[in-house]
Amino acid sequence: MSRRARWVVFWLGGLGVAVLFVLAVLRLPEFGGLVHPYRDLSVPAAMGRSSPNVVSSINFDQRALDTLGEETILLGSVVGAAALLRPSKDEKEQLAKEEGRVLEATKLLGYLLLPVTLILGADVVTHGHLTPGGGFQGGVVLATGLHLLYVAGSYRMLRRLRPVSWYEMAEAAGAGAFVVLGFVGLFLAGSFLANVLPWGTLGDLFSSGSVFALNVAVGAEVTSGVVVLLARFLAQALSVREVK
Amino acid sequence: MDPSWLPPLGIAIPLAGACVVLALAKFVPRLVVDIVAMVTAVVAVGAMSMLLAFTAAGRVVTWVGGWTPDHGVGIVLAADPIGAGFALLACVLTACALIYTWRYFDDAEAHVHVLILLFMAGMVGFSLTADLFDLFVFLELMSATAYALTGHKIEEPRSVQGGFTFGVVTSLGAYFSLAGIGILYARTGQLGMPQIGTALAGHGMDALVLAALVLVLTGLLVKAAVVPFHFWLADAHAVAPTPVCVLFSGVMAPLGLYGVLRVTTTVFGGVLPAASAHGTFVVLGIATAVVGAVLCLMQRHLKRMLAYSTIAHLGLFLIAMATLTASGVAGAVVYVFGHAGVKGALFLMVGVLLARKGNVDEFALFCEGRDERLTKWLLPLGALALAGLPPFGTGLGKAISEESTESVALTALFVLVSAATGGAVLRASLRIHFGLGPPPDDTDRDTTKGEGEEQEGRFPNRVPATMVAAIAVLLTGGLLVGVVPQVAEAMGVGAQRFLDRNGFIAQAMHGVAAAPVGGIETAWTWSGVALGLLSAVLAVAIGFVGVHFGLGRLRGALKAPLHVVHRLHSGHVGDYAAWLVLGMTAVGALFVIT
Amino acid sequence: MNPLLLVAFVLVAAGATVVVFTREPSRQAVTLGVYGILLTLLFVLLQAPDVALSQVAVGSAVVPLMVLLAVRKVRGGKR
Amino acid sequence: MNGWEIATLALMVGGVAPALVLVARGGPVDRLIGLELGASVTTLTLLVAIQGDGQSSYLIVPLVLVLLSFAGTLVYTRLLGPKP
Amino acid sequence: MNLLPYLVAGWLLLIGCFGVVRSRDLIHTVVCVAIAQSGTYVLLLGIGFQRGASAPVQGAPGAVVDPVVQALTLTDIVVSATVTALLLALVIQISKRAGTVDPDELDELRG
Repeated sequence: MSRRARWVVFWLGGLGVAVLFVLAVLRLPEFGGLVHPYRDLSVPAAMGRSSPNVVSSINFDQRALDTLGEETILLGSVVGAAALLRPSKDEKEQLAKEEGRVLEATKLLGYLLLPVTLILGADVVTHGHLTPGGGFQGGVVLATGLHLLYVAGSYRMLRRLRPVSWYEMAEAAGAGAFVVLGFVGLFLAGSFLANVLPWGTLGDLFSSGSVFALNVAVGAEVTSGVVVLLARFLAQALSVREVK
Repeated sequence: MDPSWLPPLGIAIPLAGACVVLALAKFVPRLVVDIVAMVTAVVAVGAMSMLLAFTAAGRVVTWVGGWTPDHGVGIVLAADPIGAGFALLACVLTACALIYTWRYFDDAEAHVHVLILLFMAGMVGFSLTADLFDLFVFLELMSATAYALTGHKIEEPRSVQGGFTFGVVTSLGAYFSLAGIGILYARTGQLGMPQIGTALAGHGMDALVLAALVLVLTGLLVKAAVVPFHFWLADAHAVAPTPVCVLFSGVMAPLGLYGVLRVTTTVFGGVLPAASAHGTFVVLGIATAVVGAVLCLMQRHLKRMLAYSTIAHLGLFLIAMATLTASGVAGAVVYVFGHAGVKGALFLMVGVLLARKGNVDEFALFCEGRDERLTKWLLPLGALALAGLPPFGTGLGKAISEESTESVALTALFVLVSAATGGAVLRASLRIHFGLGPPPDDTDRDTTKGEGEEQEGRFPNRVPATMVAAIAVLLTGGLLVGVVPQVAEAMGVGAQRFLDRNGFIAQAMHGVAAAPVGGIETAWTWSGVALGLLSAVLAVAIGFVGVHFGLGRLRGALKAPLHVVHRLHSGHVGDYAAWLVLGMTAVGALFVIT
Repeated sequence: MNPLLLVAFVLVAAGATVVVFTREPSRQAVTLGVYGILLTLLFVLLQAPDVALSQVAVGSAVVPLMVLLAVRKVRGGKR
Repeated sequence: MNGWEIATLALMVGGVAPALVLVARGGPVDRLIGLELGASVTTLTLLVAIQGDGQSSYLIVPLVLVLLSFAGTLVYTRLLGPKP
Repeated sequence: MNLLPYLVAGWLLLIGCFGVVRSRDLIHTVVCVAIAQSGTYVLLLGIGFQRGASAPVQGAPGAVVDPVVQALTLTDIVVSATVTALLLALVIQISKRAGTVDPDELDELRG
């Protein structure tokens, strides 16, 4: 289609969708209103199972199947992106001799922040059921922290400290642990992904039952998944070369 | 065992298998990977067969995580015979694709197995869930793995390009769906389909419900490749690895229609006038069937030809579903099952041609297939089955669907469209295997050629037994759907349960056992057999005429309009996004005026 | 409506517009980074710290890193 | 509106909005200045807003923002420069 | 004024589509898809907001905003990041194979 025709199609459609959307929005409940029926059900349900962070309780207990699906999307995308970014038949990995120089001060700061970031990430994962955060957020922070090695140091060092195939296994193990916990619920309580671990006291680290365990499993999966993902992107941009 | 275990198991088994494959991939030989994946698929087939058997007595309702309806939270899975049937279909086709894959990918790529298993988990979850947000999650799971599978042949420019267009269009559609789900949540404060359905029925129809309907349907219509959301399908199907095409055409696209029907009946059934849904879907279905059939006839790239024939058939399924009667839905589902077997077998046969000749172009392969023993006879047979030759499942499904429309014009459309798709494939087969007609004229530049596809595997001497087995299983499956009367009978019962909205809500929410339903007429009728034969004869006629007149001359007569149609299918992602937006407006307008 | 939220919503809408109208991808990556931060601010004001945390985690380093690596690879291929 | 809210508003209008303007023009490296400004002002804004709300558990957000925006800045400076 | 959050959400969805239609570079297209998706975050969180309520964390004494939409948005963000990664991976391969990332120059698939 010509550029002109494309715009005609888009503007006609966009106008219609905009009108429809505005008409719908006029009938939505007022922004900031008091009526939230699902909330009124899910907050007591979370409190009943000692999960102070209701969002985590919904993610890993009340609607755990959604999160299983979400983590599977992550797993599938990482595997898929890794497959798409594999070196093709006419390419191979080749490390460049020279890398960009990094200022000493940047390097130092990077190395100082590396442990801080890792600790913070671990904290976000393990306290997911108590405070804002959880497996996904913490996992991404952990993976990003690991890549400070690249941005502050060198790509070679990162590669030495990051055997990708181990991370692929860890990713599979994390996702597998989620499924296994689901099976545990099925066999012990007769219901897939049932919260079977002891609920404990509200506010304790080991409380809210499976939510904690699932958070850790997701944390492991996300950390290794993002590491694998970034590893493939880094390899493509920095070391995969066409073989003449 | 409690039947309510089975729906979550259908999702969990492939996930577990995928994790095992991924964890082992680096350490074990390729054979182990193949066996683990195969065992997973077979176990899933077993579980879903049991589920289908249990659904004969009613629906199997599972509250995941032990949250019962009195908590008011939690996700409910509800399997009725049609949902379980789709889940089983997904598992069976996955098993066939895995058999075919056994010798197909030369380089040991366990990634493919992991992705196919995750894709299966997504399809099973999509068929069984009765929660709207969960539907979105599984839709995304199907999509994300599908993009990666489509673009898997990274050495080929077309492959990655098709995967990209597919990805962008489907993602945009899914986000509109999510926006619709959000709007429904704002109105009702619920996410489960039965709960939303109940809450909406109390409010009545207004602009908000209409907008939510259009938005939610967008993502599903994109999956179902309904005109004008269909552009991505041919691009993706033409380039995806052959075993993956079987899954895409056989079950993923029809699942989009299943989602459309599920949402329209269960969620919006209480507020949307049946006439409005019927009118809209018939119009969309007719447009889809006609566009698919015309473009199918014009293709020379065999996989694209099959892809457009899928679009044409999707249009026919939609017309049958639009009746919103038990016989229409049952007919559509039987048609889907038969079509999955036949179309899957056809894709695999084209895959065999690709493996042996390194080419899927109708013109370039002229006379090249004279010595092919396998495809020489099976490909024409498959083409006739595609046209609806009794006693294939396609013929039975077509017959039930035609009767359900109660319209002469629509019946004629069914006959013509199915004959056109069968005729196009037959024409290609006559040229390739029998060398009939003059050598085709190769000057047209409007369509994609089938040359330059990467050769998938190399088997100069003999086609591996696993590949032949996969083809045989699929073709026999397509036949059995039509021959074994229990299949259609079960879907007849299933269709009544599917449309029994109040029963669905009562069972999912309050555990009320399903009321027994009688069967509906799903057996072969004389008129059905006659119309099936008519389609087959027409297909043969189209095939022979096509061989002799060729695309060149036919095209010459219709040059200007066909050129426009071809230019619309430009492979440009911006065009497709623009059409997506226009399509939403069109669907909204159709709902208003009908 | 609370003026804080009002400003935050307007900023997000403006930010998205700027990102879309920035044609050159490496410039767009930087703009995308700011857009992520604007979303974070909005989410905190909407009392959604969990979501804000997710947005920070994804939007401030991982996604821009992927975009920039893709840009680098694509530009490198052209040379 | 109390003092905290006025301060938050002032930071948003006087700090975040200009950062958006900065990031909307110029070459990639010019825009980076806008990003830097945006990240630091937003951190400050978040701290003030959270203080005003009295929700100490939210403080994890600016904390993570500081650490990751530092990592992000390193990413940009490393990858936006000329190719080695 | 109370419609602003929803209108912003709709604006983000449509401006993202606009960007996809207008794009001359596939990386730009991918980013625009992500922008369109951010419209759904804003819509969902806007729906769940309640004036004067606090986040659903720590057994807050007063009213809390709707936690369900926040859980949905979290899923949405994960989807966004992963889809972006997949699409970018495809763009990298397109640029290698076709030598361009301008959609106007990619005409392998047509008809």
